Amino acid sequence: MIQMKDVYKKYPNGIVAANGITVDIKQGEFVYVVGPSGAGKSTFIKMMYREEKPTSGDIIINGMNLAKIKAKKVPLLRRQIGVVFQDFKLLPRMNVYENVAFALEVIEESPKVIRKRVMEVLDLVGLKHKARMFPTELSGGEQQRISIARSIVNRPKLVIADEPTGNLDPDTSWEIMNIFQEINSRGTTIIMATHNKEIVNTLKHRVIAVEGGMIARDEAEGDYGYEI
Amino acid sequence: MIQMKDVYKKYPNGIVAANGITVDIKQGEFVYVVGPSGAGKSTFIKMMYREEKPTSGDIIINGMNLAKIKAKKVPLLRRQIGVVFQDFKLLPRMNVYENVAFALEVIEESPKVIRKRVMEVLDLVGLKHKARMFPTELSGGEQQRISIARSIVNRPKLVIADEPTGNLDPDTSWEIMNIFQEINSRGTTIIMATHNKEIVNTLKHRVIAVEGGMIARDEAEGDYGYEI
Amino acid sequence: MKFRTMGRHVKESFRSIGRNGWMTFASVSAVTVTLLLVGVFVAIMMNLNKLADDLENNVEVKVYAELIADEEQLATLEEEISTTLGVQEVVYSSKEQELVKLAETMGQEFQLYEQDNPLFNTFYVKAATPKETLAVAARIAKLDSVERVEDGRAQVQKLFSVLDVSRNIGLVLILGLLFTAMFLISNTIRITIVARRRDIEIMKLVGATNWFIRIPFIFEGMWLGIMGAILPITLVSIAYYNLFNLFNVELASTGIYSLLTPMPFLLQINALLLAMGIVIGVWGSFMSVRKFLKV
Amino acid sequence: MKFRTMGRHVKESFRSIGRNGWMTFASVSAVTVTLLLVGVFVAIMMNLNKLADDLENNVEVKVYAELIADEEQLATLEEEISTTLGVQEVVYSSKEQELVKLAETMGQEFQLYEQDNPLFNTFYVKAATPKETLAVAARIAKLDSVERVEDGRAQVQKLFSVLDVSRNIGLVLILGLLFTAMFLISNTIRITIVARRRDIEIMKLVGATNWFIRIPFIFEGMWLGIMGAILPITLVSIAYYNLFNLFNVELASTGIYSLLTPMPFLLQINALLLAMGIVIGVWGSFMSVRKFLKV
Ligand SMILES: Nc1ncnc2c1ncn2[C@@H]1O[C@H](COP(=O)(O)OP(=O)(O)OP(=O)(O)O)[C@@H](O)[C@H]1O
Ligand SMILES: Nc1ncnc2c1ncn2[C@@H]1O[C@H](COP(=O)(O)OP(=O)(O)OP(=O)(O)O)[C@@H](O)[C@H]1O
Ligand SMILES: [Mg+2]
Ligand SMILES: [Mg+2]
Repeated sequence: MIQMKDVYKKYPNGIVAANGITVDIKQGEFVYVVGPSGAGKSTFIKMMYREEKPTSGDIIINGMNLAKIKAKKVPLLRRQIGVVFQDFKLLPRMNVYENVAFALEVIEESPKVIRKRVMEVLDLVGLKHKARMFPTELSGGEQQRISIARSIVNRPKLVIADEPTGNLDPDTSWEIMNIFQEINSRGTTIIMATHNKEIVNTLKHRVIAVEGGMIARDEAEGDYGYEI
Repeated sequence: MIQMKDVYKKYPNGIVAANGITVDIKQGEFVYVVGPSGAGKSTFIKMMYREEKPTSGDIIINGMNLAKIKAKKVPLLRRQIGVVFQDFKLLPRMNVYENVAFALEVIEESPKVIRKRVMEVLDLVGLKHKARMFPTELSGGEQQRISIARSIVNRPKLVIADEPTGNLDPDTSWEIMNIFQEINSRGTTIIMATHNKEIVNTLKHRVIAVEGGMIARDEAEGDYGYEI
Repeated sequence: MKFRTMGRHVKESFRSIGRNGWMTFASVSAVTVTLLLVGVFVAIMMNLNKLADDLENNVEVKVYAELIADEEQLATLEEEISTTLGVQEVVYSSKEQELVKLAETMGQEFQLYEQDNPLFNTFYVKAATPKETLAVAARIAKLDSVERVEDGRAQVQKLFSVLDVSRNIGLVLILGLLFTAMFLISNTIRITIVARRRDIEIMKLVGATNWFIRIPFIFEGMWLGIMGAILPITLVSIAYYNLFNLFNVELASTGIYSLLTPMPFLLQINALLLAMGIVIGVWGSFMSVRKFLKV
Repeated sequence: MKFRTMGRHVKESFRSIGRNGWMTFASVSAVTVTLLLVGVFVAIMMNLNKLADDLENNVEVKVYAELIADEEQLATLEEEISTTLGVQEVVYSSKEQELVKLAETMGQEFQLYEQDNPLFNTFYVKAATPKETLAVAARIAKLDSVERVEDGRAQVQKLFSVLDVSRNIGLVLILGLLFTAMFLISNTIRITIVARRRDIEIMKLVGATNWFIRIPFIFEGMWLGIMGAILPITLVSIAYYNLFNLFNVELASTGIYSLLTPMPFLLQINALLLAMGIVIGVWGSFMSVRKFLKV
């Protein structure tokens, strides 16, 4: 599903955030991306839905080569990927319902389907009762859960989550992990950058450790590592 | 140092985020604030530096009654408190150095002292080499560390941190905790909302658990609780 | 794009108008103030232009009949003048009438010369189009029984060139004003959209196509333009209607000058204001959003 | 506030100008375009006003001397008129000169009346201030050897009222334009500051006082105003200087009309533009920041 080959990313300010990454992720896998702060996890992830373009190297998602894809095709790529952003990226002038519905509106779903699916997914993250509130009226963790709801509402084949439990208490974190487990078991590929050692060590999956823009470790059924 | 009495906070949308909170925190204490997502931790904290005004009840910080304080005095209050915001609140048009320096500029420190202290504190959070970068060029965890640096740069008597390790890997989290321990041992009061069970259970301090806007538990040397 | 999506875009544009409260107000008021300025100046300029036209249309050729011409010859001459190419109107004034006129301006003493009237029987001729005046004068000069033709060549040409210059200046000013108005309005709209650049970026990251993002903004620009045009249209109409009633009677009494009648004129100017509002609103939105779609 | 803090604010305002690139450009160009408009219209209006003044100053009283008055009496009369209160200038024109003038406008036939001239010896009198014309005429009418005084009462009054009305309209237009310009510029500045409301909120949360936040914004507004005034000042100066050289010679040849000379006038208009830029910039920033300081 995802192939990266010799991917190299240098930001305009000179920082090299991906320094020759080669990786192959199969359909249906569940992958943790771990590593210290500033290691390049978010950059690694952002290149998959083309928020960032690699400076060199090939990235092939679902058969599309992101290095060669036309700008017009990018929305089509992004609709196949659900993204939980590290900074949530909720639309401040839309309420919770509209924020989640937006991901379905762009694929021109019928209003009936939209309503049904949005309410379902809001229920799943436990925020159905806050559908009419605006992002500024939510706590940090609630905003994060809206971002999660939006990423899964259009049932994408690939979910990319950047520290989806960073602002959540352990209980809620586990509920979210259960949701991810569930959709993963239905065949969705999940890539999740995380700092949550407990989750990584308990719910065993493939672990990719990024350090200084390079893949330092890539283990199926790995653990978090980095013991103090 | 901090006294709250029957503090009640109802947001304009009708949500009651603090429902009769009475608490007393002494100078030099280290307090964890825990609780599920949306419990009212941030609201509890925001009322201390008057980002939010309580609907009723008294809050006395350092002898100032926040319910009666004049708008003109609020900046003076805030200068005595270092705040790590859950959403960082960095100024996007200022670089890292300027963001941290800002907290010293408002108290009209001399440029020499500013330069020295800012560099010191950036070194402490491990980001001295990124002083000239802008917040948008930083990773989530790096932004969080800048917010931490800014909160302690003017050596306040009270540091309030809202999930200061939410975007940090365990190693970096522990480094930050060491800094907090260090300044706490020098007499600074620290109030820290957190979801990090490991830290709370390892580094024992007073724990205040908030649930549904009320204090559910308040233990000296407590632990995180909420076992799965 | 499915049809219902268009409905969604319209709804979205209304919602956005409501939720961007302050920004909407800023844009609408910029449109309002600018269009009001445009309306007032265009109304004034077009009326000045009308007055200039009236003035120009009032230029006459004075034809002196030969002193020896008798009644019959004068009638023939009048007939010939009125059939001359380019003549619109001929008015006859006998030498007695001329003397009365002269006495009116120069003093009653001239009435004394009634018996020994030194003046000519005169025809006042108006050309169909002011610019033809000189050609008409030349043609008439060739007719029988004409003593002399006074086309006021110097005055006529001077008047025409003055009017042409002022009309051109007026046109340049109006065009400058229109351009300025366009710039200011689209500038304002652009800044409000820049303030929402993050929204646009997020939408793109969630998989929206450029058109999906653009269309609600374009509708929004249209509503802004329409809302901003309401007040100028109302105020200009009311003000012009009242000023017209106040001044036109007096002006019309001169027989030469008149203001543009409200009916077609107000329709034209209001159409201009509305069109400007809409076009700039739509165009301003379109151009501004474009900048941020490259995410 | 310590002195060095002021230095910090100035530095900060410059930095902000640079870093807000697009917003700075939008504000400066709004100021530029608006002030250009103001400059052009004020220049035109003030010159039209000058022309109206010239016209008004050219209103004369025509004094007809009695037919029986001899040379000596005429000299005495001229002397008396010129010492009459409110008289600025007296020009004598004998009846022969008057006939020549008449013949020039009416036709050479009038020369025939040379022997039997029906005209008067005439004095053309100009009042020191145009409004005094009628009073001056009344005073002169009481002098000896005066047959009749023609003050063109109707014409003079009509002219004055027309000029007054148009001057008032001009004033209203200019004021309207100034107001509009103020509104548009401060509106633009306001939106750019709204876009930075989050910055202001954060600064307040970090312990900045209102003045600490406000002062850099005020400086910034000042720079914006100054930068926006540069181009209008340059263009208006160059354009006016050239137009003046182009037209004034021709106009001055009439002996009546002239344009305002560039030297004091351009200084005035440039001072107005600069002052407007600065005042609105500062005021716009001040007012806009105010809204967001209540955190
Ligand atoms: N837009 C950008 N422009 C310039 N440099 C950037 C940008 N984004 C990230 N960087 C730099 O690239 C490096 C990797 O950043 P990245 O966000 O990928 O880290 P991360 O592994 O996600 O860290 P964290 O766990 O703190 O979120 C960092 O050093 C950061 O400063
Ligand atoms: N500005 C606001 N307006 C309206 N409601 C708000 C606002 N801020 C917070 N709330 C509501 O108040 C409740 C408590 O929010 P708060 O941010 O205090 O929670 P929290 O304990 O910090 O949660 P988290 O761990 O997710 O950050 C939430 O239900 C939230 O929806
Ligand atoms: Mg990251
Ligand atoms: Mg919180």
